[in-house]
Amino acid sequence: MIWPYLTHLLILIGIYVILTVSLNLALGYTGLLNLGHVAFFGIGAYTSALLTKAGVPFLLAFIIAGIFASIFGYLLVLATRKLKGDYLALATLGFSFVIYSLMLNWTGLTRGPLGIPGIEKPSFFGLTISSTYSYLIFVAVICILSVFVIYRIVKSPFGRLLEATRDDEMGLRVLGKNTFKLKYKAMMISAFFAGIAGSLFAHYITYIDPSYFTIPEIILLLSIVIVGGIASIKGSIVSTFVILLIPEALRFLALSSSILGPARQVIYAMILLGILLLRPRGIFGRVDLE
Amino acid sequence: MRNLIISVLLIGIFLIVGCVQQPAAETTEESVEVVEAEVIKVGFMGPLSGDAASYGESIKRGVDLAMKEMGLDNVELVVEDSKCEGKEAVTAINKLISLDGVVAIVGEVCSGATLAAAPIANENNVPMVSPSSTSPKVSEQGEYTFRTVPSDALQGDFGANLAYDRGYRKLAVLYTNEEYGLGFNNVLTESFAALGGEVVASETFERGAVDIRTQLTKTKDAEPDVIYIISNSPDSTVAALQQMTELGIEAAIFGSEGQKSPAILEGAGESAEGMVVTAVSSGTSGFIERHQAEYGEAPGPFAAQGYDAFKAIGLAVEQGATTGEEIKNALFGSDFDGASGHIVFDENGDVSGNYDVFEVQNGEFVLTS
Amino acid sequence: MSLLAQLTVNGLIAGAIYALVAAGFSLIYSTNKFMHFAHGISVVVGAYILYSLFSLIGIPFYLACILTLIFSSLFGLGTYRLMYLPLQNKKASNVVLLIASIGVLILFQNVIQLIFGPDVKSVGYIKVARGLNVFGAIITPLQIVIILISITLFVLLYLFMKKSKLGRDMRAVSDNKELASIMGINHKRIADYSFIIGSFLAGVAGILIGLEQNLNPTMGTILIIKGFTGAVIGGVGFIPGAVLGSFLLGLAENFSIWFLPSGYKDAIAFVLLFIFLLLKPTGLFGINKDVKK
Amino acid sequence: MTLKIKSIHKNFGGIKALDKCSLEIKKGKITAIIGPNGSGKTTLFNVISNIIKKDKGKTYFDGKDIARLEDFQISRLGISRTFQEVRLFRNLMIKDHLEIALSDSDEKLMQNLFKKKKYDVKKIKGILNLVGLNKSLDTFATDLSYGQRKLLDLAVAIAKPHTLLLLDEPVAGVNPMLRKDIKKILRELNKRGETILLIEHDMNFVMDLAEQIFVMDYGRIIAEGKPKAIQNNPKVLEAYLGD
Repeated sequence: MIWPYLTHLLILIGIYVILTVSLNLALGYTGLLNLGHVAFFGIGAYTSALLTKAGVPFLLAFIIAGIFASIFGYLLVLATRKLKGDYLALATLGFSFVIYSLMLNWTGLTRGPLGIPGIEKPSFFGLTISSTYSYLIFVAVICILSVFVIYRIVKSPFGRLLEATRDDEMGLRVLGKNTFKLKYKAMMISAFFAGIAGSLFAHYITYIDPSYFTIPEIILLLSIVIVGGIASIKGSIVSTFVILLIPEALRFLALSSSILGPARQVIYAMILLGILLLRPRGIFGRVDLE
Repeated sequence: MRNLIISVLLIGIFLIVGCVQQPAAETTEESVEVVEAEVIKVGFMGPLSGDAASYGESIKRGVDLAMKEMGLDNVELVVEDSKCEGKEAVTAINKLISLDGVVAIVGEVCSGATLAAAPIANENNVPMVSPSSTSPKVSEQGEYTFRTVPSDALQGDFGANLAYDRGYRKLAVLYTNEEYGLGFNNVLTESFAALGGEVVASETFERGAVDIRTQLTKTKDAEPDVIYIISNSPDSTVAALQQMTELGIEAAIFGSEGQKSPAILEGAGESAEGMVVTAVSSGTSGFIERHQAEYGEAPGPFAAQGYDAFKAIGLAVEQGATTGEEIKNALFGSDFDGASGHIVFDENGDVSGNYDVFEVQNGEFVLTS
Repeated sequence: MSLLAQLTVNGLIAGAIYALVAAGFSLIYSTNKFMHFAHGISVVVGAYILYSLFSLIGIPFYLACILTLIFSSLFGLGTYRLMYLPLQNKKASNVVLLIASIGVLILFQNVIQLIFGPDVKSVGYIKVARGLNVFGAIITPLQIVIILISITLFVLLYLFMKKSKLGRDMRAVSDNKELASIMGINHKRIADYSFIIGSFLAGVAGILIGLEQNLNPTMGTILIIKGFTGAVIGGVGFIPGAVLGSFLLGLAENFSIWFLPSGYKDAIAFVLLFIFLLLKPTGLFGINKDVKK
Repeated sequence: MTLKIKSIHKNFGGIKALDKCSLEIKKGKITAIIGPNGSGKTTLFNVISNIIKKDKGKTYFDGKDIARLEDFQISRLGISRTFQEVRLFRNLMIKDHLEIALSDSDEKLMQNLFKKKKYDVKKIKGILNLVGLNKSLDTFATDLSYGQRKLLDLAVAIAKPHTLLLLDEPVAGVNPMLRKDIKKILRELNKRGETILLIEHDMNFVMDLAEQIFVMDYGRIIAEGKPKAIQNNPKVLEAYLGD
């Protein structure tokens, strides 16, 4: 009777693979140290939830969620155009907090801390994805498509220019390339996939509130990409499995319930630090940022 | 090329897992159920780490006491830490239902987490009895969602009447900016206004915030005669009470039952003196004595409700219910005197709201009415 | 009670607390060029050590304070030597060090919860009493002490960075590590000192915050986020700037939620951070180095 | 192709990096700018390619005012340049460097989405032979020696479609043997009609290579003319040997 639990985990992993691979496109391949990826995830989730609540058919809401997130992706790159490195990271972190506070306080639109319960299951072309197994297949298809598209982008001449932007932006500009356009395109693609991952998440969990899209989530996404190895799609996929399954494995550790909670967190932190010490560039990492 | 093969391979197992066991699962489910009939597993889901951990532990003590007293040898408790967060609660409930095969669950503690987990409880016909999720929204989550704590819709109204009857006309509210705080605040302010009182201020703060000075300055400026604190974060409540003393705010202080916790008394000291707390019954004197005997301290917040949540399930099991559905039906029929008062579930799985009023007198919660 | 005065005082109190955290963080960041998020937990460790020495064991207060400062300095040095140095030796990038520092934060936050439990603890050296009325605003003696200490911290840090040899060496290392080592400055030793002094400041913050507020294991995260926001606003290159940036942050937060709903309090800090980074990425006083393309 | 600069001013804080600088580059000639360190040579290059915004003055390329263009737009007009310290793409191979320099479009996402990375191997090999860098196309830039990195830097500048080549100290820190090769390469390029403007502070490297020399000191052009005239111009000696 392990399948439902495993299916649930695989659905979450599928959604997080889309999130981390798309984050890697911006962070690992283009060198944009983006701590605001979770804001696109949240924007996608809320857009999709609110649109379907307003009667918009699921597929339309799903695509709009991605597009809406990628518009914010463009705005973020436009606003932080002059920044790089740590300063860009700080600005994007500021951006994700601003989005979080809007979700929390704009009660008129998002019901604020009350969140949005009862988000319906996706239905398109007459079939409704109700059981968790069919949802798994739906997520798997979207996940494979997303990873394939990002993989193609990275292996294309356009992807080569992204890597050049990461390694030496000035050196590339002098070769006549508009690196600003390259950066916002990369960020828009990355944000688009985060947006549709948000929609998949909202319609699976059926209840979202702002607390899903704040600090712990930012840390989780960043750790997965760094542990997996920047600029390595395989690294992000494998590390999503590793980082999400460790806490699950810890559930089976026989701990007395009084120390259960903190003890698991201690073990999780130690494993994370251990991996970093063993592979500072990440499991499959071969690229260093600066 | 190698990378592509590996990544597609890794994701490919989704498909296999997705398709392969779909038909298979239907057939094996019944057979597994029969084998495990002897040991009945009951799940516990609540925050055991993070800033709401003190509630989780206090409820857990109530549940353990009930289990010990009922002495059901064929019931096993499976504990999961869901950190009062929606995503954790969904993962925990999935694990409890499908992996441990629990047939009933005590949890979750926080309203937000209960709302996230409720659809899965209903989908799998596993009744969920929450000892402390008081958000009015929980009543609409289907027939498998119960709670042994009255909805805020009732306590908000009760608190408003209590303040009004004691002659206060200018109310200020200070609440945590999340599900519990906002839900309670909406009901409280509505009822107080309906009674003819005036709501002069309604300030909010982030769970865990410890600098509430400016919110209190705004509140003091509005010159309320009573301030109602609604918070499920003990650290913030202690900070608010101390800063009220520092700012010399004279108004009377009321608190929702989240404030009835020994940790707050210990942290705030004299600043909590005179605070009136409307709380769900913290347990009959018998329960309090037995809790004192067992743990050497008075019951913490929602401990009595945790006790009753488990007891309701335990009684259903004693009457021979083994599957989730049978327990659910038995729960609708439960009618017993629990630690927090008489337990009868209405059609939404809610219990009627009987509240006690406590007042902090020289460092202790004293029952006043 | 004049409103304006009370708001200013609230802002100064909040700012002073952020400044205590920001000062140490900024010192470590500008010398080592990565964000030592675990600085937040050094503050909490300091506070809990004071609590155990003074409230549990009963050592006289001032002796307990001295021991706390020593312990928290060693804690910071230990984090550097056991975690960051090995990673730096393996050429780990700053992002990896950032994740490692978050890992240390999570690790010790939960170790403290294992040892002391999740409940609120209070040092209880100073009784909570009605504040004094200063120019129409209410402020407690301890809060005045905290503000004064933060201001002296600004002056000390300014003198330390400008006048002392160690301070100048630190500025040299932060400006160009290779160049500094050519000129005979052993940058590892300088990094050691930066962690010792930075964590000493965390100890000071731990003691004062421990007295002012109650302790709980999870308070480190909020403190470090506000502290580093203040440090960035003040300009991370100019360490004393962190103190001024934190005061500005405290004042902005308290004044803004006067007319905005109080739910936006944390948002204000980050909107400020965002605007500062766009308009003046080096902060108020920072040096314009390697920020632009 | 003509490059004309009229009375450029640029100060950093108090220092006058460029002070009323004017010069003109003639098509098909090798022109050199020499002068002691810190005389403003590199700043002049950065002003021409608009990496640094000038305070006052005009810059014209083919008669067009290029002051308001972005650096990549100026590059697209046909100005290819190198930097004082070699700038290469740390994690990319030699063939990637040259392929990026060769093609101008590549930024278009949609058409490129399903195209594999293609390499015009013939052209790349041609350029590599020209600069005498015979390393496998798949070597990473970081695995090259300093001299080889200088050659790759030169190759990339040549590969980029251009009508003017700006070289910032092409032989700085290079061993004498390689210096001769680079001189031969520059002569070969010039023979093919390329216009080269180079910065160098090594006097004799420049003397028998450049047809036109400008001498800079403290941000000002203090002398201009044929190599011979420059060699015995008192002001030049004074600037170099220090007064």
